[in-house]
Amino acid sequence: MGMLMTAMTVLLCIAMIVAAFVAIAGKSLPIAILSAGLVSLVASVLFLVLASPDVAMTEAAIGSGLTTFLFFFVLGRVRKGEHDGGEHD
Amino acid sequence: MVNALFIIAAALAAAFLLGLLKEQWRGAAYAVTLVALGFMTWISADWAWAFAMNGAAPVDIFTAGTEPPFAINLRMGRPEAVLTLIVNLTGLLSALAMKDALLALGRRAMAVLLVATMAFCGIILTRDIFNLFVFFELAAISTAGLILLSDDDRALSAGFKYLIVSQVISVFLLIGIIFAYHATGTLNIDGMADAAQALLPGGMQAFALAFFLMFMALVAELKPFPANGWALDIYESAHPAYSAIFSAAAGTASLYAVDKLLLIGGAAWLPAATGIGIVTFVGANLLALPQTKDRRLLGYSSVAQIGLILAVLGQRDVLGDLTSFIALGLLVAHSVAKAGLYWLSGLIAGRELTAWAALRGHPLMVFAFATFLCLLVGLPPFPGFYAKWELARVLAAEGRLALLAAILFGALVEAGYLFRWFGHAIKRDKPAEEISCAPFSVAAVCIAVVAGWALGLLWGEMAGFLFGRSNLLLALPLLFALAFLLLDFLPAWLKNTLAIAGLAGFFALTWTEYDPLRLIFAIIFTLGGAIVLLASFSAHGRRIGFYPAAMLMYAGMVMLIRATDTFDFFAAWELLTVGSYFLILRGKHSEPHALSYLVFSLGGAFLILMGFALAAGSGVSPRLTFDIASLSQLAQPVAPWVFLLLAIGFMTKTAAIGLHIWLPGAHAEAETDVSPMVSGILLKAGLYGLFVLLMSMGKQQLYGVELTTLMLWIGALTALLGNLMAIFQEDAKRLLAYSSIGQMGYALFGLALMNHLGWLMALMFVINHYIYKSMLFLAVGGVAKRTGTRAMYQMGGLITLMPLSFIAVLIGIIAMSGVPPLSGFGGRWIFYNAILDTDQRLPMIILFFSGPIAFLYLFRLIHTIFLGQLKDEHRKLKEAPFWVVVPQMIYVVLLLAFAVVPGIALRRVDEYMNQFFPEGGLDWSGLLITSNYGYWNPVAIMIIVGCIFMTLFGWLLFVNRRAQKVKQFNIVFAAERPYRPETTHFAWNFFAPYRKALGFLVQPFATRFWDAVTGSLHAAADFTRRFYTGNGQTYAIQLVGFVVVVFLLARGI
Amino acid sequence: MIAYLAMATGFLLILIGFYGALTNRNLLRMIVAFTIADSGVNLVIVAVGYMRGRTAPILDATVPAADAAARIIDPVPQALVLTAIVIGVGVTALMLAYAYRLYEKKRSLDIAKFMDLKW
Amino acid sequence: MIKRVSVLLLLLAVGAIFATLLAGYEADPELNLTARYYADRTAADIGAANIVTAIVVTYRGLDTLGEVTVLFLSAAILGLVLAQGRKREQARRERVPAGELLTTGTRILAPLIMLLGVHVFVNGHLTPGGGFQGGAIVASGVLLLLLADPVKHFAHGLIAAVESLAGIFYVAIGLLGLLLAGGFLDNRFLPTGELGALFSAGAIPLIYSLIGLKVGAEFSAILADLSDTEEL
Amino acid sequence: MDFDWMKVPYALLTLFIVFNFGLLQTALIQKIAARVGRRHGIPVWQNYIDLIKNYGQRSSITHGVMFYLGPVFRLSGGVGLLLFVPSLYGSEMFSNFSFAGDLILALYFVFFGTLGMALGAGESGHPHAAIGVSRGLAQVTAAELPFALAVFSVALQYQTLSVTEIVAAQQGGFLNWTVFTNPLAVTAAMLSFLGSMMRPPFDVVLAPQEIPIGPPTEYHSSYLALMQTNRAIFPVAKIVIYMNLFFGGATIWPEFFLKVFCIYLWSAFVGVVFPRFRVEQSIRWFLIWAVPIGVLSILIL
Repeated sequence: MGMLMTAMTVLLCIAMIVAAFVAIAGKSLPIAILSAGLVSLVASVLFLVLASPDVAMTEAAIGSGLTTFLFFFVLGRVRKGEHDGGEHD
Repeated sequence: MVNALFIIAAALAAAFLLGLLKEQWRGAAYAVTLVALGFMTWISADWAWAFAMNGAAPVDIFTAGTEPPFAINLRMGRPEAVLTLIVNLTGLLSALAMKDALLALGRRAMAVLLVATMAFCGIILTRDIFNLFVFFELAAISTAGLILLSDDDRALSAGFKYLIVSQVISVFLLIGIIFAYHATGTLNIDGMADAAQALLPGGMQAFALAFFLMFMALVAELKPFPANGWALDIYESAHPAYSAIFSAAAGTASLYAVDKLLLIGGAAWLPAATGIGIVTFVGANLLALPQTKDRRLLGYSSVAQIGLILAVLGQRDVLGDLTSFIALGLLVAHSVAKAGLYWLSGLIAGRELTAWAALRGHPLMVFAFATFLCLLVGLPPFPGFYAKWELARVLAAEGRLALLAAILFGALVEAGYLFRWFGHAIKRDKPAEEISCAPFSVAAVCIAVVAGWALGLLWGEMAGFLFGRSNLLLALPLLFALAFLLLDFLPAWLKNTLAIAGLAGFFALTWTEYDPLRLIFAIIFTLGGAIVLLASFSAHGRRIGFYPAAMLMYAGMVMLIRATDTFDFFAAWELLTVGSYFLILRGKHSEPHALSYLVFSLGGAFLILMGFALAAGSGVSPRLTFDIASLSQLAQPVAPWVFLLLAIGFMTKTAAIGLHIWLPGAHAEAETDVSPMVSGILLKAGLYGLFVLLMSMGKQQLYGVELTTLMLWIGALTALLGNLMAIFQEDAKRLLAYSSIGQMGYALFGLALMNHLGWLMALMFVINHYIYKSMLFLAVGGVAKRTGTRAMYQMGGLITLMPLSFIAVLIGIIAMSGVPPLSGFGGRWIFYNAILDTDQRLPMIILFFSGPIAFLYLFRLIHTIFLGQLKDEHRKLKEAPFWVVVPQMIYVVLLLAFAVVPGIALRRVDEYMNQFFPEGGLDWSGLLITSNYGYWNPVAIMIIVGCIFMTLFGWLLFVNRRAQKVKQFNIVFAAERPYRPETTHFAWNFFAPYRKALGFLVQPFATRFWDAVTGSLHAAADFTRRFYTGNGQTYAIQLVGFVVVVFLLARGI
Repeated sequence: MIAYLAMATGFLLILIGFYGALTNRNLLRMIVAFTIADSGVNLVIVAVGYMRGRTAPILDATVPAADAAARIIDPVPQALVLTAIVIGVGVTALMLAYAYRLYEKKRSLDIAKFMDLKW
Repeated sequence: MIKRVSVLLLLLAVGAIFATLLAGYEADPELNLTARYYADRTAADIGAANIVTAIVVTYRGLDTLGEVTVLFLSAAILGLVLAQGRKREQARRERVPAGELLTTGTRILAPLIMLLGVHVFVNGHLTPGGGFQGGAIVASGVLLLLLADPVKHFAHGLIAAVESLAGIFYVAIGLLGLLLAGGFLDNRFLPTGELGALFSAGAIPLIYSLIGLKVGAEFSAILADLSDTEEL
Repeated sequence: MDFDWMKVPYALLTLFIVFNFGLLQTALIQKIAARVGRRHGIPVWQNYIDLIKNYGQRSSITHGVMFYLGPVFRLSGGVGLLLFVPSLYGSEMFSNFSFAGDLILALYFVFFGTLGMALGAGESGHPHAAIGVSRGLAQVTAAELPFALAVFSVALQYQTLSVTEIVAAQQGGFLNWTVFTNPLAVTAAMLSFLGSMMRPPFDVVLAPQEIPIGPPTEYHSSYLALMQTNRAIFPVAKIVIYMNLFFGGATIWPEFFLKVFCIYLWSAFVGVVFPRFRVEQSIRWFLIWAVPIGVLSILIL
């Protein structure tokens, strides 16, 4: 049980970190947003592991769900600016 | 008293209620907002009143019916009441000031305003660290929202920058909170503080780090230099009424939050607070120097002030119970002033500092402006002054002189740019756009002004309660001066009469209370002032602003001689400085000169403050306020330092060489009747200070150097260089001004001789200089008024047109040059006798040299103006105005009287000085005055000279009785005919040979030095502020960098 | 162990988020990066409250009120995180709206384009 | 490049701080004072089975009120921000109506989703979840409606009214606690009932419901405002 | 030392003696100077003739009040200076009005005449007058400095400012004279003396050889007469101070005449030997040569 939990945790953590890297370094903004949402989603699973169902629910509903929607709402309005400020420094 | 929770509940309920109103019912929404803010303000005020008057006990407010630390609790105590009052009042008044913007944006904006105000109150009230975080987030978000009220569309980017930074801050705060919770098992601040006692000293690193993160997060909310670019953008671009909230309310709340947090950190973190605070104070003030935009300048100033208060909080370990008195004093002054200034800036169309010239013509607004500046700078009688005073005392007592010096330096820089700004407002061209007179905004400004003065009164009372002093603001002379503010609508002649009556009346009331030395100064300050004021009858109209300023100066001087303890002395010193600054500023071209006067004077004043503080700290007295006379109890090694600081401070006022560059411009550019006041009378304040200093401290040695000897040298050099510079002036008033420098050098020299006759000589100079310099300034001023120029070479031959002025100048220069039989000779005679008593011979030689040099410029003065060729355009000039001539004639009489019977003034002083120097006094037997070395009979001299003169005059009349006046050009002129008066009047560059021989001595070294100092300050500041690139990301990086640097520093220490 | 892992991941997320926010000049990317940092913070907070071998702080048949103290993990960090999440989303929404408006103004999402205010 | 390196260095230092925190962390063997109090007393005092809910709604109710206010602020400011440059009328015309499937699906799904949301917040004191989660779920229902019928004039007024009323009642209940029970937001002016029952834990279900409504309304307002923007 | 009416006739007597002596002395010196320059020179009574002529001239114009009063000031300065200093030591009769003040009075009264003259000349409206005044004042500031130093040195030496007491201290043989007891001070004073006698090389102020220039440019007739009177009295009055301070004073008139003449001769001697300085040159000269000696005399004491 302990081992399993730990292994799962490690996996979750790695997934989060990879997703986070994708989110900040990936070329495509939509993918970055989705990756950030993924980080949140994985985090909410981890919260369950950490015996925090309330937090897990909230993170899933608000952190990953609603926030991602908000991002896409705005992204849809400012499509042309997606690549602004890239590749400069 | 209403539960303080209702502040929060009311704000929220009202904010939510606004959502029910229709978008179009904006008036109603605005009314709801005002009512809610008013209600919140009333709750705070009610509590504040209860604490102040009824001595109520602090109340802990539990929520959820559970005791802390298990539920969030709030506290309403004395500081909370005052601070929430500041916040709510700022919110309410800002709501008034931004009425238009609120109505334009509708109910949402009003709701945000309500929540913002509530959030700041929450930050102050809560005792729970996480709750603090929530309120901070509320404050941050509502700030981002309220920035939008601005009509400046750059506000949007400022808001975004702020959001970026607040994200970073909140991450640090949350991490800090959770680890602190983990370490202490509680979120309650007091609980954490208790737990920390057990944890911190042992250095449990995790908790220390957690605290560090929380601390940095909250400090970051204080906009510490240099991690504060985002805040400045907000200050600059937000609606000014919101900037007022951001500066006053947000600053207040954040400071209190840090203060609460420091409870947890304990003594170990105080140095960090002080360090960050003082770096911020000095840095932000420096960066404000090259600023030309009003709101950004105010932003820098806000940052600086908050930094100062943070530094004060960091001194809690030594300030103890005084911390709240000082910090609160600085805070309320800052809040009221900054809010007021921001509201005021809302009335002004332009954003350049010079655009504030639009205030001119609105005396009330100018008064408000001046009030706010004085509040900010901490001038008496405002709270900042009391705070500064106590702070200096404690810091000096604890030996934290570097900190004190840094604070005073920062304050000086601040005063510099603030009053430069005031100078712009008073002197620059009025912009085309008038100020807007939105009644609500004006009301907000006026309330701030009233609040400022009320705070002055309140702090006076508090200081009285704490330290047993009488309330400064209620001092009779000051009240009298301030009364002229209310009477300013009266015509000038009426006010002038009142002023003269006031001065004379005050003297009549109090003259019995002075010892002979003080009596002389009192006479000069009051009766002397009254005589000079006679000249003011020549002014027409209402002369707005003149009388409050002038009477403030006189009030300061009167209070100065009446002061027996250091506090009263220093307060009076600052008052007279401010009054005279406003007075000097009235001159047509005096803007830069008034500024340099103020900066030098305040610099000097700060040195005096440091001197007093150092003295108090070394055990003369447990308080900074002590009897001046007890300075004599000071011992080595502190005494000479105290002496040095005080002496330099006073010598700034007497314009000793090196510190003199403010004087020529200030005296020359002042108005006709102001020049004699600032030259003839004001300079004596510095001499009075030196008298008091030397009377109580006597000779002091520093590293084997006799300090009075140093003063002797300074005096001699001042006399020489002042006189030398005077002879090269083309501007008559400047010539007189430089001459004043020289004369003060003589007086300084006399004082520094440290013997009976030296002091008597100084006193003689005090009297003489008052009389003849006032007279000469009036005469020259009258001439300048008629000719429309002060350049002497453009005048000439005015003797027949302005005979009375001529007589005044003639008598004046005879007296001043020391030629018998007039009174200047007495001074010289005493001088010679005095120096025979001392061993310092070299500086005397310099003084010998400067004596005849005075003769040069004096001759030039009378020759180039009154003698020689009359210019064509001056042929129809009239004598100077009647009321300008009247005091001159009084002075002529006085001079003659003083020349004949110097004993009327000097005899009693001579006796008085026996207590300091029993040796070497004068013998006054009959009309003969005898010293150890020589003798002098003024009456005989007068009679003999008079007889010889009249005899020869009679003889000449007899042999040459038919002399006829011929035309001006009827002169023998070596085979040429004179062509025009201009070419025939030898006047320009009169002493050219002298310049060739000794011109190298008058290179403007001092001016260049001070120019270099200010120039490099400006350059450094201008370079450093490029750091604020405007990029929000960079600001965030700077913030992280700031945290890291403090972390590294803290670890290093 | 899990707590350590989660906490380390949380810290790492914060750093990654900060790095993204401080180096990406695109406004939206900065905001995205901040949400990652927020997630990291939440993770750290929850991890701090975790206690090995205990259950969620909900009383039910398996966790009677009487011996709750020995059975449940610390509920306080969870309560805090709830608040933090909601605040985070509020701020994110606000930043997004700002980004939209800034874009509307300058037709660019490059933060270096918004330097009108400086010095 | 310099920027990246310097940011990296700075974050390295921050990382060092974090690492120290991590290294110094030891899980408590027992609940600390505060947590123990909650564990021991919640059931008796508050009557809520979900201790987190008890803390969120009651013990730390002021935080939650602030939290709700944060959302309120966000919604209000979002409205302000977007209202400033809004040219809504032109924007609306150009949108393409959603497909039939989505529209029909929404009609069935949206009420169900909202019902689920209500269930979540009404049971907040018993089970995981509560006002925020429920509110978010309600908002997602609204989102669905928005997606399905973007042209439809959205009931801003209704949302605002729900939001305001919920807020006012929330504050009012808080004040009732102050007046009738032990303090602001004390839930015990209503009977705490039996642990585990729906109508228990005093005012908690009421408050959490109000929070749910309010949060739902706020999220909806945010979404609605954003959806009213036009593509740039 | 109090006033009684008898002092008035006594003072007038002194004045009369000094006046005649001065007239003769200046003529004599001029004659000597002329002879040095291989010229014949004026007769010794020439000054009397000039004086009588000028007093008698009728062309009387004025440029104004100060112009009119200028010579009066000038002569008052000379007469006053003479009368404030005792002429003969030990003589009640010729102690003049020295009861009114001490050395300092004498020192500062020197300026009385200068100032009045300058003012009068200034009102004439003649630029050369102003130029002369400017030069004269500029030069006198530097020239007076060594003298002031010497006076101070002497006052320190004798610990008194009373002329009478200083003379008294020098009695009992010429070795007691200040010139031997304080040679540095006397050197400085004698260098300064050159500057105040309006003789070459320091006479650019008056510049008698060129076109009419200098302060008296516009003065003529009775004004000039008054000034000539002063030119007889003032140098003597000034020399009396030197004599009293440095050369033991005089107890009888012959001694008085001899000493005054010798001191005066000193300036004439230098004057015929050296060319004229420009003003800035003379200022530098005094500051470089005379002043350090004066400083030394004070410091060494």
